[in-house]
Amino acid sequence: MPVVSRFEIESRQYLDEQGRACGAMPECARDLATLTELYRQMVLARSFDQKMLALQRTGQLGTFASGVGKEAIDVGVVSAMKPEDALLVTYRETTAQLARGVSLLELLIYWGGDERGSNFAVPRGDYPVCITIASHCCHAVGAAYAFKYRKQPRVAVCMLGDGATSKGEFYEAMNGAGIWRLPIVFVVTNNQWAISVPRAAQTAAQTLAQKAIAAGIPGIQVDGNDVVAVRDVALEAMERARSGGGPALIEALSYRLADHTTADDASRYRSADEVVAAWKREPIGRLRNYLLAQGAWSRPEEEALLKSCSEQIQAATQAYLAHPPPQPAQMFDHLHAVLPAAWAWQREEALDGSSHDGSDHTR
Amino acid sequence: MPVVSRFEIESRQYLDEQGRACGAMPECARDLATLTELYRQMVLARSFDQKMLALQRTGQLGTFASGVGKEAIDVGVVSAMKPEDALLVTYRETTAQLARGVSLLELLIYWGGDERGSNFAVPRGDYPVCITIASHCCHAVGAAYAFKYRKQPRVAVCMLGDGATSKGEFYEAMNGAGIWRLPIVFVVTNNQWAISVPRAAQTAAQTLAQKAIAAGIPGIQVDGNDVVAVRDVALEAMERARSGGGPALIEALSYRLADHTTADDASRYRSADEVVAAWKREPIGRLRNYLLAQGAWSRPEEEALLKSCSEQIQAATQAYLAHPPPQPAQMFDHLHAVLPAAWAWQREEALDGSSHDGSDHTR
Amino acid sequence: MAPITLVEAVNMALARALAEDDDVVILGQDVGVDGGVFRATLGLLDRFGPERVVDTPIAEQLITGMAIGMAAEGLRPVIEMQFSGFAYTCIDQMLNHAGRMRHRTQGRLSCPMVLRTPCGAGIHPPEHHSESPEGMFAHIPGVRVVYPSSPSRAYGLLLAAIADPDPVIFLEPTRLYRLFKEDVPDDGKPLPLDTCFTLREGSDVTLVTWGAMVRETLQAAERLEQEGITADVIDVATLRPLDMDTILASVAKTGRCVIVTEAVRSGGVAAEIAAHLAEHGLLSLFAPVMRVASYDIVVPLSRLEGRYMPDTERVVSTVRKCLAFG
Amino acid sequence: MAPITLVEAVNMALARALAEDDDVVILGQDVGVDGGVFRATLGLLDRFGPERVVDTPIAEQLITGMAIGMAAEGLRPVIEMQFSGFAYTCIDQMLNHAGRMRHRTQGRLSCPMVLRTPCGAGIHPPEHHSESPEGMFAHIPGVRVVYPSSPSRAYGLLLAAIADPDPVIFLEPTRLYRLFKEDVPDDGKPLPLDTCFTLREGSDVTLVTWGAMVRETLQAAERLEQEGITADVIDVATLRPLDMDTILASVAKTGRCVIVTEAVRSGGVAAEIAAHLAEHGLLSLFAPVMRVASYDIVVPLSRLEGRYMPDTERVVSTVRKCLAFG
Ligand SMILES: Cc1ncc(C[n+]2csc(CCOP(=O)(O)OP(=O)(O)O)c2C)c(N)n1
Ligand SMILES: Cc1ncc(C[n+]2csc(CCOP(=O)(O)OP(=O)(O)O)c2C)c(N)n1
Ligand SMILES: [Mg+2]
Ligand SMILES: [Mg+2]
Repeated sequence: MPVVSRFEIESRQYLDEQGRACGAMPECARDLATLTELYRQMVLARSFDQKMLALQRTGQLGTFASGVGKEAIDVGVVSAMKPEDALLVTYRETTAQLARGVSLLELLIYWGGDERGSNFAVPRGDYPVCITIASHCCHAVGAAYAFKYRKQPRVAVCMLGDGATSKGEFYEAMNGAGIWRLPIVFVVTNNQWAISVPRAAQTAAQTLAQKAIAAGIPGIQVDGNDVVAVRDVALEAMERARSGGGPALIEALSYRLADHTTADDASRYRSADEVVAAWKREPIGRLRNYLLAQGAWSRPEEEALLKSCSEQIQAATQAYLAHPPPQPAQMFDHLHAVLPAAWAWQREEALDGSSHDGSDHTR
Repeated sequence: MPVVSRFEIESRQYLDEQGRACGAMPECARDLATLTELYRQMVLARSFDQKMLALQRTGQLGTFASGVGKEAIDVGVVSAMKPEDALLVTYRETTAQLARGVSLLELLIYWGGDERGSNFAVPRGDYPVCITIASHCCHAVGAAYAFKYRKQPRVAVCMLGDGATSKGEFYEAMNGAGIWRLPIVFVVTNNQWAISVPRAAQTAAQTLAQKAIAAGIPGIQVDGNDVVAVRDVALEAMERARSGGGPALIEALSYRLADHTTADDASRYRSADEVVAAWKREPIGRLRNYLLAQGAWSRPEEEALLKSCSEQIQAATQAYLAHPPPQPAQMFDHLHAVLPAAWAWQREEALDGSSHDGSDHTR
Repeated sequence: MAPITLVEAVNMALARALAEDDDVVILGQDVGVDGGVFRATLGLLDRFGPERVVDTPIAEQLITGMAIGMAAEGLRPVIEMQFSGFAYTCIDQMLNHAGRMRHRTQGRLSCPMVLRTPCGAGIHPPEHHSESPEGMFAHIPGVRVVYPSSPSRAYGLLLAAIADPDPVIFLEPTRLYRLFKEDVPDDGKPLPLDTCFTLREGSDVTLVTWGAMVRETLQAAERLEQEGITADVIDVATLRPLDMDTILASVAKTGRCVIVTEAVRSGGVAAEIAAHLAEHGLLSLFAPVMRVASYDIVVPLSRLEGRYMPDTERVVSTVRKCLAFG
Repeated sequence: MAPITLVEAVNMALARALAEDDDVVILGQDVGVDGGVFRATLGLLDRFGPERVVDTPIAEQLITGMAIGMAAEGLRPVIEMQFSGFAYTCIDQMLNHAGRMRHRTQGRLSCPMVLRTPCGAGIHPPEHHSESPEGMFAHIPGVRVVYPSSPSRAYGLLLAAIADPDPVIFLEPTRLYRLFKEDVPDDGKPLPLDTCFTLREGSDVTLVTWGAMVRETLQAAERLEQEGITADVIDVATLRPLDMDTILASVAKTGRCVIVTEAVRSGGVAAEIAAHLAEHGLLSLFAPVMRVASYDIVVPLSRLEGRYMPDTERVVSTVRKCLAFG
C-alpha cells in the first residue's frame, strides 16, 4: 500500500554527563563568553531557588515550584531570544524569567502572593506566570499573530511541561500556529513527571516531539541538561520562526529534581534511586566541567560568583521583606481600566475594612 | 543527529473511480453478498437523504445535514461492527445510523425536532447525534474504558469530520485511548470542507491520519468513496481493538457533495467545477459498477431496490406526519430519573400553558 | 439610508471599526468568504483582506486564547463564536485570563477584546443553537457582558465594546437578527455601556428585560396599555456591571417589578436584579418581584421550544398577577 | 471510632462506594499513588487497583467526557478535578452532555456520574486555587450541585451523590478539609439531597449559607447570641435544586434574612435565594434581604485574600444592620 507521508524525530546532544563533547560541536559552543554568561545565570537561579524554598519553609513565602534541574533549558532558550520577543511561561520557569530580566525582588513579591510582582519593569512585554496548564499556548498564538500582522520580526516562545502536552489547548495552539505559519516556538520541558504522574502514563507517544506532526510543524528532541544543545536547537527554531519559516516544537529532556511544589512530597510516588541517578545528569555541573576544560572558567571565578549570587539574593530578600504590603485598593484598581461605577462602593468598603496584613502563609 | 522515532502514513484504495479493481483485492472484496447488502444500504440512505431535503424545503422538517457522498464510509465502517459495539456519531451520519438499525421513522422524528427520535428501539446502546464538534470523542473513550473494564469484547466507534480534528477534545481523547490501549476506532470523514473552511485551512498537517502519531496510536488513510477499502481498514482496526490491540485512527477521504446543511448555500464559497469533479468519484456508482461487473447485481434488482426504498421512505414519512406531537411533559420527564420537587410546579404550569403545535420550522 | 436589520447593524459596526482602526481584527469560524453563518461579517473579507478577517479552525479555546494574546499585544480582536452553545468551552479562557490579565499584571498588560456570539432560542434550529448563557458570563469578574436588542443599539453598543479597553462578551439575539429594521445612521457614535435603556414609560409596573425578550416585553406592555396599565420597559443592555440605579428609580416610581428572561429560571441575571431589589428596593415594593423565565430544564428541540421559553402571554399574565397583589 | 476530618470523610465515603459497587470507578489527576493532592483518595489505589482508581493525563475535558461515556455504559464514575479553578473547561461537557443525556435520549441513556472538586479560598495557595464557581454550576439544568460543610455531611452527601442516577457536581470546601473533626460512623447511610440542613435555631434572623462559609456564619451566630440575638443557621447543602421551603419557613418565622457566600457578589446562588425571597417571601420580610459576599473582583493572590472574602466580622455587622432596619 502506498505511503503518503513519512516523518522522523531527531534528538540532539553535544555534552555528555561529564561535560565532555560527544561528537562535533555546533557553532554556538565556540562562543564561550555567552556560555559563561549562561553558567552565571544558572548558578544564580539555583541559589535563588534554594532561597525560595527556605523562605517558604519559614512562612515568608507562598507555595513555590522549584525549577531545579531545568536551568539549562530556561537559559538556553532565553539566550536565543531577543529582548523584543515575548516569553510565555508556567510556574516552573523562574530561571527563564530571571534570564529575561525579571528582578529577584519581583519574583519574590509574586511568589509572596502579590500581583505587583508580575508588573515587571523589564521585560514589559513578557507574559505573567500561567498556572492553568497549557492555556497560555493559545495566548502565544495570538501574540505571534500580532507580530506577523504588524510585520515585526519578533517571536513568541511558549514554555510548558510534559503533562501539559495532554491538554487540548496545546494541540489547538500548535495547529493554529501551523495554519498561519506563525513565529512561535513551543518548548516542552519533559521533566518526566506531572506531579505524581510519570511521563509514560501521560501519553502512549514514544516522544513528545512527535506531537508536532499532528500540526504539520517541525518537532525535535534535545537533551535539556545540555545547555549547548538547547541553545543550538533554540537558535535554529527561533531564526526560522523570525524569518517567516513558521513554528516549531522542541522537547527538552530533563528531570524534576525537586518536589512538584513546596506543597508536595515526591517521595510518596518515586524512588530515591531515580532521583539520585537524575542528579548525575544535572546541567550545571556539566556546563562547569565543559567551561573548566575549555579554560573559560576557574575556581576563583566560581567562588566570586557564588558570593555575588548570595549577596544579590540577600539584598533582594531584604527588600522583599521591607516591601510595603499590598493595599486593598490594588484589588480594584486594575480590574478594568476604569472601575465601573457599580463597584465603587465595594472598593470603598474594602478600604475601610478591618486590617489584615496578609503575611500568614499556611500552604 | 540520531533519529529516535520514524513514522509512515499509508493510504488504501481498491476500487478506482469506475469501480474497477486497482491491484490485488482484499479478502472482504470476495464477500459479494455483504457488498450487495452494503450497496442496498447506501441506496436507501441516499434516497432517504433526498426525502429529508424535500421535507425540510416544504417546512415539514428542521434544519438537516445531508450525508450525500459519504455513504461508503458510513456503511463500510458499520459493516465491521458487531451489534453490541457502540457507535458515536455527528449530525452527518444518518447513513451509519440506518445501517446500525435506527429506523427511518426515528430519524425523521429526531430531525423534525423531537427528542423521542433519539430513543432508538435498536440499537439501544448507540449514542445520540452529537452536535458539539468532537466532544463525543471523549464519550467514546469512556465507553471503551467501560468495555475494557468489564472485559467485554466490544468496540466504540467514533465518527467525526475533518474540521473536528482541530478541536482539543479530539486530541485529548486519542491520547487517553492510547494510554489505556482502549478498544476504540476514530473515523474521520475528510469531506474537504468544514462549512466554508477548506481542509487546507484547517491544519498544516499533510494528512489527518498523521494526527494519530501525537497519541502514539496507528493512523491510516483510506479512500472513503471505496467501500471495499473502507470495510477493509475498518475490519482491521476493529479486530485489533477487539482483541486488545488498542485504538486507531482512520482518515477516510471523501467530499461533501451537498451544502453543509439546509441552512447553508455552498455556492457562496466553492466552485461548481469542484463539486462536479467530486461527483465523478462518488461511492454508489462505483460500487454498482463493481457489483455489475462481478455479476452480483442486475438492472432488475436495481429497479426493485429503488421501488422498495421509495416505499419504505413513503411509509416512514406518513408515519412521521401522523405521529402524535410531543407533549410538554416530555421536557420534564427525563430531566432527572425523578423530577426534583423544586421543579414540580414548573411542569404543571407548562402542561397548563397555551397550546402550540410546534410544527413551524423557519430554519 | 434604508432601514437595516440587527445583523446588518452589527456588520456596519464591524466594518466601521475595521476601517477606523488597523488594530481591529476579526476572527472566527466561517467569518471570511462565507460572511459568517448569519452573515454578520458579510463583505468584510473582500474589503479588509484575510489578515484582518480570519477564518479559524474549529477550536474555540484557541480562538478565545488567541484573542487574549492579540489583545495583550495591543490589537483589538473581535471574535465570533458561531453559536453560544459552543462558547461554554471559552469560559475558562474568559474567566481565568481575559478578565484577569490587567489585574494580574497590575495594568502592564490588558485585554481589549470582544467575544461576539448569537444567543437565544426561537429560530427552530438543531440542538445547542438556542442557549441563553448570559447568567454564567455575567458572573465573571473583569469582563463586561452586553446584549443589545435593536439594530441601533447593536450598532452603538458594539462600537463601544470594541473601543472599550477591557474584554466584552457581546451577545446577539439570534431571533431578532432579521425580525425588524431600523434607521441606523453610520455615524460611528458609540452608545454608553453600563447603562440601561428605558424604552417605554409608564407608572404601574416596571418591566425589566434584555436581548430578544425585549420584543415580547414591549408587546406585552402594549397589550397592557390597552387595559389601561402602563409600564416602564427597561432594556438592561449591559448585564455586567448592572445599572441598578435606573431600575431602582423606576421601581421607586411604580412599586412593582416583573423581570423577563429567556434563560432558565434559577440563577442568572434575573436573579441578580431581583436580589438587588430585595436588598435595596424593598421599601419601594408593593408586590413580589416576579420573574418570567424559561423553565429549569434543558432547552428542548424545536417542536417544544415554544413551550419552554416565555411568550407575550406569559409576560402579560404575570404582570396581571403582580398588579393584583396586595 | 476516632473523629475524622472532612477530607477523611470524603475518603471514607469513596472507599465504601468502591467496596459496595464494582461499577464505581475513580478518575483524576494524581488520584492514584499520590492519593490526590489533598489525599482524598489516599489508600484507594492499593485497595481497589489501578483499573478502579485511575490516574488520568492532564485533560479536564477528557476526564469529564470520559465519565459521561462510562456513566452512559452504566458505570458510576467519580471524577476528581484537582481544583475548581481548572474545572471551567468542564462546563461544556457538564452542560451540553452530562445534564442532557437522559433528556436527549428520553431515558434510554443516562449519566450517573459525580464530579468532585475542592472549592473556595482561604488556604493561601497560588492563583486559580481559590475559586467559588458554584453559581455557574447551579445554573445548569439536569445537574445537581452539592456542597457539604462538615465531615458527616460530606460523607452522607457524597454517598447520596454517587448513588444518584443523575450527574452531581460535588464541591468540597478546601478550607475545611482539615480544620475540624467529627465522629462519622462508617454506616453507609446517605444523607438526603435537595434538602437544607438547619444547624442552629433562633428567632431574630435567618442566616443562609453553604460550604466553608458555614463556619464563619456559625461563629457569627455564636457571637450574636452573646448579644441576645438568635439566628436560624441554614446550610443549603444542595445548591441545585434549592430547597426553598426550608428557607422560606425560617424567614416566615424570623422576618429577616442574611445570605453569606464566598462567591463574588453579583449573580450566583445567593442571588437566586434572595430573588426567591423577593418573589415568595416578601410578606414575611421586615428588612431587606442582605448578602455578605466576596467583592465583584478577581480573587486576589494570597496576601489580600483575607480582604476579598467575607469574614465573621462582616457577617456580624451585616446582621446588625439587618436587625437595625425598620
Ligand atoms: C488545567 C490545569 N489542570 C490541573 C492543574 C494542576 N496542576 C498543576 S501543575 C500540574 C502538573 C503539571 O505537569 P507538567 O506539565 O509536566 O509540568 P511540571 O509541573 O512538571 O513542570 C497539575 C496537574 C493545573 N494547574 N491546570
Ligand atoms: C464545538 C462546535 N463548534 C462549532 C460548531 C458549528 N459547526 C457545526 S458543523 C461545523 C463544521 C464541521 O466540519 P467537519 O468537522 O468537517 O464536519 P462536516 O460538517 O464536514 O461533516 C461547525 C463549525 C459546532 N457544532 N460545535
Ligand atoms: Mg513535568
Ligand atoms: Mg468536513
